[in-house]
Amino acid sequence: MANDPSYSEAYQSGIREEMYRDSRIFILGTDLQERGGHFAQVKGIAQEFGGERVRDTPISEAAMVAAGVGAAMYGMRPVVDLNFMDFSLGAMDEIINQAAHIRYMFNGSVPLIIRATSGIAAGGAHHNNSFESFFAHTPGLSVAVPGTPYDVKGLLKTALRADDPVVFMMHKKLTGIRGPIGGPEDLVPFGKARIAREGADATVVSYGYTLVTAAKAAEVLAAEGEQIEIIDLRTLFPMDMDAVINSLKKHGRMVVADEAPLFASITAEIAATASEVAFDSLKGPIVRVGAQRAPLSADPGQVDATIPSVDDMVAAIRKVLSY
Amino acid sequence: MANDPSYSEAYQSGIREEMYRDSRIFILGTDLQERGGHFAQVKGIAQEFGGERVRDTPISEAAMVAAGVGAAMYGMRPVVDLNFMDFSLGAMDEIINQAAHIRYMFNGSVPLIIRATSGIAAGGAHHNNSFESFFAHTPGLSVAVPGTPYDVKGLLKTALRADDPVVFMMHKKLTGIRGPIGGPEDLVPFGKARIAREGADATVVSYGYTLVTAAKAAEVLAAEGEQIEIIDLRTLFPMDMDAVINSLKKHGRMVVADEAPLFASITAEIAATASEVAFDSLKGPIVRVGAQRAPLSADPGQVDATIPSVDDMVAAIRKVLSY
Amino acid sequence: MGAREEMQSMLRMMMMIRNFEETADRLALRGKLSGGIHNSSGQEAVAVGVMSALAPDDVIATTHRSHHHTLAKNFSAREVMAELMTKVTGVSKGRGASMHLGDVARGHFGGNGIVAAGMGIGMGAALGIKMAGDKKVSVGFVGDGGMNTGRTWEAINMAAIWKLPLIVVVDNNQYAVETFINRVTAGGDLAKRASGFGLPASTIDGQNVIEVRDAVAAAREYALAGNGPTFINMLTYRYYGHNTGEKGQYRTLEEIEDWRTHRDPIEQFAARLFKEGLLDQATYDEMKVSVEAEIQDAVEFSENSPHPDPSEVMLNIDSGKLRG
Amino acid sequence: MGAREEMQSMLRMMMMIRNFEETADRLALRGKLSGGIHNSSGQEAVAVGVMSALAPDDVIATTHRSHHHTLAKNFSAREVMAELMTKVTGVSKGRGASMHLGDVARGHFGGNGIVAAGMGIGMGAALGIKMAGDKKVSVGFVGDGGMNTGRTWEAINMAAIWKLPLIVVVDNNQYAVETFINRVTAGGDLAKRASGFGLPASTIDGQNVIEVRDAVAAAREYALAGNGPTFINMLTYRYYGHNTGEKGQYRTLEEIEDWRTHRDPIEQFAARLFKEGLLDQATYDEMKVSVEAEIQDAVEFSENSPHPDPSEVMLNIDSGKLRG
Ligand SMILES: Cc1ncc(C[n+]2csc(CCOP(=O)(O)OP(=O)(O)O)c2C)c(N)n1
Ligand SMILES: Cc1ncc(C[n+]2csc(CCOP(=O)(O)OP(=O)(O)O)c2C)c(N)n1
Ligand SMILES: [Mg+2]
Ligand SMILES: [Mg+2]
Repeated sequence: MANDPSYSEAYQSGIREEMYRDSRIFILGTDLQERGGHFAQVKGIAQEFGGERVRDTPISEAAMVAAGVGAAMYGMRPVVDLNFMDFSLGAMDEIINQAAHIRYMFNGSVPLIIRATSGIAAGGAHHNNSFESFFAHTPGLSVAVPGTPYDVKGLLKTALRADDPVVFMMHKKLTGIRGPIGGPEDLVPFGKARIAREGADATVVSYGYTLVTAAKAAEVLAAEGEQIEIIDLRTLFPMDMDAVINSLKKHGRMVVADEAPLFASITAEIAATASEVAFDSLKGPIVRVGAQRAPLSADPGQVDATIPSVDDMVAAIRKVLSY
Repeated sequence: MANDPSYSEAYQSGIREEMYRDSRIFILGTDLQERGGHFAQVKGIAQEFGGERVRDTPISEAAMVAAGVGAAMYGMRPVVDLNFMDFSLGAMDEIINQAAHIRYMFNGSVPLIIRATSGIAAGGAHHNNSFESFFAHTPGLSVAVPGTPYDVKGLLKTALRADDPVVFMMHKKLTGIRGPIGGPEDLVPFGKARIAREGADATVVSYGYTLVTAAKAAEVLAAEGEQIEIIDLRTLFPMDMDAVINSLKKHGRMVVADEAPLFASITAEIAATASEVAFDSLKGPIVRVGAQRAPLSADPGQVDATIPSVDDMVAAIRKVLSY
Repeated sequence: MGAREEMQSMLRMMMMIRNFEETADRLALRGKLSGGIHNSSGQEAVAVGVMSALAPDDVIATTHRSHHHTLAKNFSAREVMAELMTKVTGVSKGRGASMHLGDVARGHFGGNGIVAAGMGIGMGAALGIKMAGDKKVSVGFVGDGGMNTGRTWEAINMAAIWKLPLIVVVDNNQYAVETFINRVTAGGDLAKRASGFGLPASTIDGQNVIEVRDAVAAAREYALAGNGPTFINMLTYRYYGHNTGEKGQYRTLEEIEDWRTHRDPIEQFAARLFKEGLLDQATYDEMKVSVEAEIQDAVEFSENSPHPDPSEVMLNIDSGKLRG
Repeated sequence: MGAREEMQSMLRMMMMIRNFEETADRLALRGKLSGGIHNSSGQEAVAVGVMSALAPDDVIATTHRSHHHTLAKNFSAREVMAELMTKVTGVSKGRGASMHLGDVARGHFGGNGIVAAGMGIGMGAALGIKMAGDKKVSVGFVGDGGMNTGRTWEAINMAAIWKLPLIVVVDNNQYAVETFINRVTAGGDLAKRASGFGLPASTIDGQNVIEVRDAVAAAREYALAGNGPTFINMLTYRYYGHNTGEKGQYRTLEEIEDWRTHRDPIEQFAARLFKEGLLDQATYDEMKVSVEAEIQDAVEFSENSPHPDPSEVMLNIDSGKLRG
């Protein structure tokens, strides 16, 4: 484990292999060349491929994405790296109205990846928005949310070999986690969830850092003899509802969790659809876990109070176990 | 009815009365002065209040909202009129990161209204996005979706007398509908749904133009002796879940409908929360009705095929009636 | 193509666009189109001048007012008219209507419902051209209204620092809906504004098709030589309202009449060709007739074409390669 | 206040900011703050010069690098340091940390995590001032990096057409993280870029606190007379990395040393005051001691202050008037 690549290194590995494989792939964003991006996600890549294929941009998010859209339409395979997903707010038209809609109208493909780090950590309200539901709601976009180094690399490869705009969200607090990664041809498909932990008594459906919280909660409950299954969605759209439903059908008890503000988050989609499709399997209502409806404070104690804790998760699971 | 004010005239009436009452209120946006906005929403207002209080702007959505945010912090009460809600994509940072978060951090209020027309009609993919779930998801924002002239005026007044950023979404296809409106002090509170039609057999929860579709469906079913209740949410955040739950508890049969792409739409929030809170009252799963996951075609036949029809609505209601 | 043929074909294209627009507007008023249109009558020299300087596989990306650009880029009147009626035979297979004409395979990266968004895409196409090492240019059209949209300057700056083969064409008809440019645009001449972003910038007569063509040809050479983008502000005028049926009071009838009478791009160009002996009355009359026939044919073709199948709304949203 | 007192108090403020920043950075490296900071050492003359020209109730809105602006606007070292530790006694009650210092009631419309967003808010404040008929100005700070963000030019254009009492101050330290301004900013002098948007624009020495003060004072007069906004590009330099701990290779140690040795705003100003007889050694030494004491007190105060109560995260999100 200690020698395994980190989540960021998994990204480097994936992008490096793919850039060798396909000369149309290039990256653009702020501070990529020397710094390697704000999360070291492309550390060393500019040194290997040069400044044409790893382009440092001005702070112009709209133009960055527009550059990606136009270049993708022309036949290149750009990766626009926004560093923080929050900065996508400056390019929302380019992502939602343009990238996502072009194929439908103009019959050209837009093989574009918009990568950014997301999720809740330090830094305050402007750097800790959760936009998963925005992008997953938008027709024409796919959304990847890798939870392990393996999936970072494997999902990236899949995205780079498809012909569609993909929003690729990596979690801040996973930046340093380590784990095995696949080789050059180990692709991870979109829309196929992963069973992160098997268990027969109840299921937690989640993604990103919340998987860590869920795993800790599962450990707590394991000590009490409860076997909790954890599903890592890996992509939010397409979403592997079959995996969710299959797990639910085993026991009829489900928690859906992430750290976005709860109201109208992606957890609502999962809970609503699962409740509708597998109604008869439910022992009791699906319980949702998410963040409070508050901008994110910069104070660490307040951050912890805003997003779900292990205790919150344990309580939610206990609730479904109580049915 | 024919002499009643239209939905747009209701807005004019509300804004006019409030501008007389409070000299801090002013409006800015493109093409407001002569054209009266793209939906005649402020027709005649510039003539009455002058060019300082009805300001024609350049096509600079980010600056428009930033102007509103800064002026609101300073103590004014700006209404930023984006004409089409789609254009909010150019001002997403100003709306989400700035307007919504400022009070939390800097302890100043932001009495700002962002008005735009929304919903599905003609015009193609760039003018027919449904962003209700984006704004309702964002801590710090409230979202009004008036379905009648009365509510346009009454909700506008409430928003103009509060101290918070409000996204005010009016539906394109309701622009010309007519109905009674209230007087200068008839305010409609946020977070209080309206029973648009009473009925004891099943409930449709909706808002905006979909209320019209639901009403037609209810007529179809009334002919078969089924009494369908229709709840008009009026605001999406705060949301009147009590009204939803109370109605659901009467019969245990509920449809939630709008015309946004279904996946991760606001209907998911309603269905998920109602399923969780009122699980024991459910006769069967809550059924959601929404648009297909496709950018909007400009072709009228394809538009109709993308959003819920009366038939779709009837089928969904029949389904819950069948439990 | 000899000079005579080239000049005549430019003239004919302008005449065709004018006839197309006026016909389409009439059809829209009679409810025969899928919604209204943004009529470009008066701005023909911009479109035809630009395209005359481009190679067929150069790329364009444009705005909500793009019939003239699209026709000048050799999309047929049939397929453009059919698109306005949202027929499957249309440029965008009926999904786009007036604002969303485009076909990536033919180097038309789309009209746009969003002011200035097309210009950004044009910049991206220029980046694509550069990365691919191709000898082409990309033209990004933008209106005077789009000069106040921030993304415009982001894109221009990016093109300038990266020396992208981009030509920014301001189809400057001086109004954005009801709003006269000087009411909302500080600093006077747009070329001066642009030059602060480090690229050659000029303001030219957008009613003079030859001046337009020559300016774009020079910019194209400049770009192909690796020097980067050029900004050309083309002064022009729209004769009709912003969209079908609009009759605003924001400008005087005299102003419109003045442009129509003294600065009409087609009349000016025809007069010049007559004077230079490159056109005779018979040819001119013939052109009118053939243009009229072409547009009537386009209308008929479009009316006889089917709408896209409503059941196909879920097709071609994505490549399918990422489906679960 | 006499000239001597005014000059000395400006000098002392710069010294205090320097000490504050270096102390805070050390604390951050030792994990004593809530995250890292954006150190403004080297840029003190910009902050102090600007604030010296403003009235106490003028408004400012700024960026992620705003300790110096905030301290110069007379927020105490205690409350700024406490905010860096996210303590309830901080400027933003512990919710903001380094990037989000602000207090609307005191005319500080906030630091900002988003490049150039603060400048837009400053423009809006200027609109508010104008609509209210008040005799004040608003200063919008923005970095050189923010010169390529589209919203910057939207805001400047809007201020110019509406003649808003806005002063745009570019706190131009020539780098945006690792990126040297000329690598990403076309067209050379930013004042030239700005002047294309129709407002007076100049580039000045941001290391000279008097030059800064005088330029802002002139802009303020100009704005109060109803003439509208001014753009002032202030050349300055940051001595430390973009954020705590960063040691990039993107600039040479010689370059940093050169600015520190030859263009340090504090040393230059102190030397000038000595030369003009407005400062003597004893006073200067005393200042150093009192600044050190002030910062040490601020650290102690902050360390002894409590964090905000975690249970209060749901308070003051909105006015409550729209609750259901
Ligand atoms: C971002 C955005 N804001 C507003 C609009 C509404 N709108 C459509 S066209 C138009 C005017 C555009 O003016 P200009 O760029 O000069 O082009 P013209 O119509 O004159 O060809 C406006 C404001 C829009 N489509 N997009
Ligand atoms: C819209 C946006 N894009 C990117 C960032 C990441 N970022 C934070 S500071 C910074 C550099 C800013 O440079 P400049 O404006 O010159 O300010 P300085 O740090 O030099 O004070 C960047 C790119 C951001 N905060 N906001
Ligand atoms: Mg125009
Ligand atoms: Mg800088």
